[in-house]
Amino acid sequence: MHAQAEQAAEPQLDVRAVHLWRGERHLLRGTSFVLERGELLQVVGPNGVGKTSLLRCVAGLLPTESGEIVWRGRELHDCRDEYHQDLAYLAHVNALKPELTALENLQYSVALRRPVMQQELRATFARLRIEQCADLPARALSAGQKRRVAIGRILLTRASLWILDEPITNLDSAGIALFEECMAEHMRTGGLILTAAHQLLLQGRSGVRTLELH
Amino acid sequence: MHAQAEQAAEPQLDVRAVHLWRGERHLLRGTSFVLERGELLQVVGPNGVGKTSLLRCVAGLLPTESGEIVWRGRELHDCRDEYHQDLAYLAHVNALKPELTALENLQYSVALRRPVMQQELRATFARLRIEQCADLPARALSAGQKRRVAIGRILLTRASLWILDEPITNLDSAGIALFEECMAEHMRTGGLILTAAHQLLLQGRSGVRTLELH
Amino acid sequence: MQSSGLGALVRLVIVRDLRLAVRHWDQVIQPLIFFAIITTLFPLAISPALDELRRIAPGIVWVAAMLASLLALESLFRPDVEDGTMEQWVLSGQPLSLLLLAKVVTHWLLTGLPLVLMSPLVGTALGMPQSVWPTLMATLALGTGSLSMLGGVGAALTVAVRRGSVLLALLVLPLEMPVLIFGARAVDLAMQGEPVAGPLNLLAALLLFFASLGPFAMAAAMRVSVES
Amino acid sequence: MQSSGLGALVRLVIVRDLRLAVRHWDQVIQPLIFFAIITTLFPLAISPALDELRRIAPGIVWVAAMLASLLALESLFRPDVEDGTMEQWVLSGQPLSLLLLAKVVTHWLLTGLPLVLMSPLVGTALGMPQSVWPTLMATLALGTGSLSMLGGVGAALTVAVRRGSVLLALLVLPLEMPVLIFGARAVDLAMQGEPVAGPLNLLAALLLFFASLGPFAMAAAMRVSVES
Amino acid sequence: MWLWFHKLSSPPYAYRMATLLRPWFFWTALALIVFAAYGGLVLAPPDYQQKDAFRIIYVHAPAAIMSLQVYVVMAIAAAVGVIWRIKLAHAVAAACAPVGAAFTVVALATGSIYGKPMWGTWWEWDPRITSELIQLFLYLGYMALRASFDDTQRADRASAILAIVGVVNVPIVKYSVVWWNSLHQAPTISKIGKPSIELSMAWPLYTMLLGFMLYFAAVLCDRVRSEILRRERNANWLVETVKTS
Ligand code: HEM
Ligand SMILES: Nc1ncnc2c1ncn2[C@@H]1O[C@H](COP(=O)(O)OP(=O)(O)OP(=O)(O)O)[C@@H](O)[C@H]1O
Ligand SMILES: Nc1ncnc2c1ncn2[C@@H]1O[C@H](COP(=O)(O)OP(=O)(O)OP(=O)(O)O)[C@@H](O)[C@H]1O
Ligand SMILES: [Mg+2]
Ligand SMILES: [Mg+2]
Repeated sequence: MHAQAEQAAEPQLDVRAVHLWRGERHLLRGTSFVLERGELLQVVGPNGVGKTSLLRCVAGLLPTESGEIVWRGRELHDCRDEYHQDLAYLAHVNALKPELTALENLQYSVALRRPVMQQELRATFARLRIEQCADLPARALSAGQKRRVAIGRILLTRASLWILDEPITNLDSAGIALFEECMAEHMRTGGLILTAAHQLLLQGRSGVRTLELH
Repeated sequence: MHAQAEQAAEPQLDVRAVHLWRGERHLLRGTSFVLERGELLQVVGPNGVGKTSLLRCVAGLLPTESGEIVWRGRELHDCRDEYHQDLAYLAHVNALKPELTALENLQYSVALRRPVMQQELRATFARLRIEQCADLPARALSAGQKRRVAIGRILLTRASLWILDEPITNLDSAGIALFEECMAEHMRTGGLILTAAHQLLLQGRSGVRTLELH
Repeated sequence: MQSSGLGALVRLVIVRDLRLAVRHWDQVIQPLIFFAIITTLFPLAISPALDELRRIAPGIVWVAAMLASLLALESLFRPDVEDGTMEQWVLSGQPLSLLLLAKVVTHWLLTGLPLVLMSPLVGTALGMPQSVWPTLMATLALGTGSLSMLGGVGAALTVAVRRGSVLLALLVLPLEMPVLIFGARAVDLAMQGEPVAGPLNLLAALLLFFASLGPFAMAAAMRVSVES
Repeated sequence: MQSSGLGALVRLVIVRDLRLAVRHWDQVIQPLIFFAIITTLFPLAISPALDELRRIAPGIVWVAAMLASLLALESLFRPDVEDGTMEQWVLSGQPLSLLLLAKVVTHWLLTGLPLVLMSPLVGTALGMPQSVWPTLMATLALGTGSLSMLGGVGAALTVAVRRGSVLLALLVLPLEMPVLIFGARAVDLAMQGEPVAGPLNLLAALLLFFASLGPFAMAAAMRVSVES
Repeated sequence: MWLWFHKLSSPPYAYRMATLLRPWFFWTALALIVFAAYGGLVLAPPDYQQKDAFRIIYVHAPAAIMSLQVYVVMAIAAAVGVIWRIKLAHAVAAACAPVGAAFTVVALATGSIYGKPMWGTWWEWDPRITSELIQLFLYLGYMALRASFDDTQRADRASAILAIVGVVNVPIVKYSVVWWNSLHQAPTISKIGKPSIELSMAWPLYTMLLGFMLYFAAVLCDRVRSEILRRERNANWLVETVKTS
């Protein structure tokens, strides 16, 4: 009972005073934030300020100098596997195999986490308006189409925390609108989103905040 | 005399009825345009419509099915080397060697075309606001910093025709403004620019046109 | 995840990699041809006389097997790391050691197994008597397994390093020496009609050892390679 | 561009590639160690008796040289093509054949030349008499040049192809056989105290032939590989 | 001459020619092969040294000679394709490879069978035999390279370069018996000047060779036809789309 009450009180993701050095540069100087269900936090700042680095730290891909990253009350490296099962990460690169078709790419990366059916995959392709690319090798796709396939992976993963590094790169305006809709839906169903962005998304919506790095 | 008059009359770059197939898709169906000194043509269209493909055709990196690409009155494959000496091409990828420093990267790619001095390189870094990155290995740069180095290559090449594929990817807003300024200057000095874009640049300025692909 | 789930996971990775490999018919026979070419090099470079060749045949087959395995190692993890797939695997919340083990098993299926199956043919061309076939195939089956395992650890360590291929060879080849020695020894003994149980048992022990420690070493090395 | 300009261009590419290579000191000695390891494998796999080794020594040295060259080929053009540098070269308006030739020369400086310099050591370890050194070094110098050239053509052809490394070996090794045959033959003759001018001349002729046609074949192949 | 060359290189014309000639080639080849087989297996006198085992030469030698000649045809077609940018020449080159590989396999297999009674082994690392094996690797490499591009145009140009470079192996196979003292038979039928073989033994050989050549031509016609069909499907569509739009 008590534990439950406490859990309800504490934030889902709590990043506390993270410090990070890259080479000679002190990149993150005590960055802290919390993220609650249904929230979107957009990390903004000029090129090279450390957005990607921060996202990689939070995803557990980069060890921090000091500071704590707490997921549902537990330190990150105490619960790495559970945390990662609840996490979907979109990097600057799309993680597609050029030789596999777009459909196979999606299938294999999702099936790594949960069983998935062909129809569900095709439905996602249709939702992202790339039905006609499903059976092309990823090598043949255009930059924007590749990005959409990568976004498809995020949607299908069914993770509650999305960490997205400049997700709308290479997308056209229809693609951006589509993706905003996906994000909004994820937030509505209690998901958390952390993105790095040069172009603010879903501005003015409740639960959308920005974190400025200097 | 006559020849000169003719040359003045005919456009610098003349693309006539280019057709291109990719796999089973008829991508470009008779695309034509001309480009004059001091002009910027932005190719727009949804993801996967064939912008990158068109740019690669014009750069001579993709053989077309039919159609002509004429540079200063001569067919492209009759004057490939001269044409390429007058061309600077920025692709979706940045063409940086991760192990070389940013400065070395720039130095080698520019020196391939003309002798270049350290000061000139450093001045370009300063202009692009990445002085502090000059001596870092390219691997350590952030996505936007890498893009700036690639743009530096375009600036230093001193080519009259720029072909840029989504040049502002990963740039922050200051970077975009800076780059617009560079483009404007290039146009002022009689340069030609052909870009693919999802976000229109230098809108409303004279000499700026868009070409919509379907 | 229960054990059936883990089995499914391994199967998934193996199927994926096999599909990547057999996308074109030609890619399946390539290791075979490569093995055949390497064994062709020696008679050309050394001497075409069969009874001279016969004496060095076990060595040739084994060195060829090692090099064929080594050459294919370079592309074991590198494409996955460079295109970001490995990062996704690290973040998948599934046991990384298992995923990597599955990849190594596929590597063996694609490079080791064909060698084993083709070795009698190559052996005959080098003048080995038919009586040696079982030993030859058994040593190669056990040995290439160890080579794939060890190679996997080396590949995971060097994948983040530029010009890793040479470094990989440097790291892996010395470690593979015992396998080579016992393997060639067993074939040699068999050709002289002597019992081969000794070196064969040693090979099996090596395989067991590498297969039990390898996956964890690989996973640890890969985490380091991906962090940057 | 005048000839002095072209010379500067070649120098530029060579300096760039050398700098890339020696960014870490350890990478320069890697081909050497690799060569040494391969030649060590044979005594281990075959038989440590020196007079038996001596007879097959020329073949071993030559096969090792071929494989060392092959292993390094994989990374000759691939990084440049994948990160888009090669595209920029194709678009530079400079003669592509010359740029690629410069790259191959660097490849030779980094993999061929060290082998040549180290071959007496390896030869001695395998029991070759000192009198063979000049022939050994001369054949290796001429032969590794041909290997680098031919390898360059193969690498340019396969660089855009997935799993190119195995295909590369498939394409290049058969074509390299004549080099191997003449090289090993010359060393063999020298060990028997016979004149070696014949195979040496043939090696030189092969080198000339490949060096004169190779750059154009490479440039044509590279244009195909970059177009996509 | 040039006009004819140009005409032949146009796909529709080539397609019609191939369709027309194919049956002629095929049936003549079949007749010649049957005739030569009869002559070789029944009519020719047994060799005083090799007894009846020598009769396999009527398959072996023509197949071996074809394995080299097909490669030369392939390399020339590839060179024509590269120099004059003729797609049809590339189609011819592509069609040659599997046929040539088949001839090579036949030569190797019959040679091995031949070798067992003659030399007492199936396989010997003799220069000619080894270089013929390399020839097979070259064919396989050519086909593998083609198969690894999914764009026909790129496959054409890349494989053409390989075909041209690989032609160096042909003289090596051809003259390996002369350059190295070899186990293998020195040239007898293809020797320039006076053939050192009896006429009664020779004529079935020549007939068989001619039959193989015509068979090759027939297969070539067949493969070129389907290559043209595969390659030109876009062109037809192109015409249609231009019409409708
Ligand atoms: C696998 C083993 C063998 C291979 C790969 C092989 C290969 C060849 C090749 C490539 C040729 C054509 C040379 C040319 O175009 O001039 C040839 C011709 C010939 N082979 Fe073989 N051969 C093999 C075994 C044998 C054996 C065992 C014999 C008989 C002892 C034999 C007898 C001949 C003869 C008589 C010719 C015709 C030579 C001439 O008149 O030009 N071959 N073989
Ligand atoms: N070894 C190093 N030495 C010094 N600085 C380094 C080193 N490695 C990385 N950096 C710096 O760390 C920063 C990394 O930034 P990061 O990639 O997180 O930026 P970002 O905010 O994502 O930028 P962008 O908007 O361009 O994607 C860069 O400024 C880079 O120059
Ligand atoms: N082999 C193929 N078969 C079918 N379609 C193909 C093939 N190769 C490429 N394509 C298609 O060609 C198009 C290539 O488009 P291109 O990269 O030029 O698009 P783009 O306009 O630059 O798009 P983006 O805005 O996403 O960068 C894609 O729609 C792709 O699906
Ligand atoms: Mg970033
Ligand atoms: Mg594009």
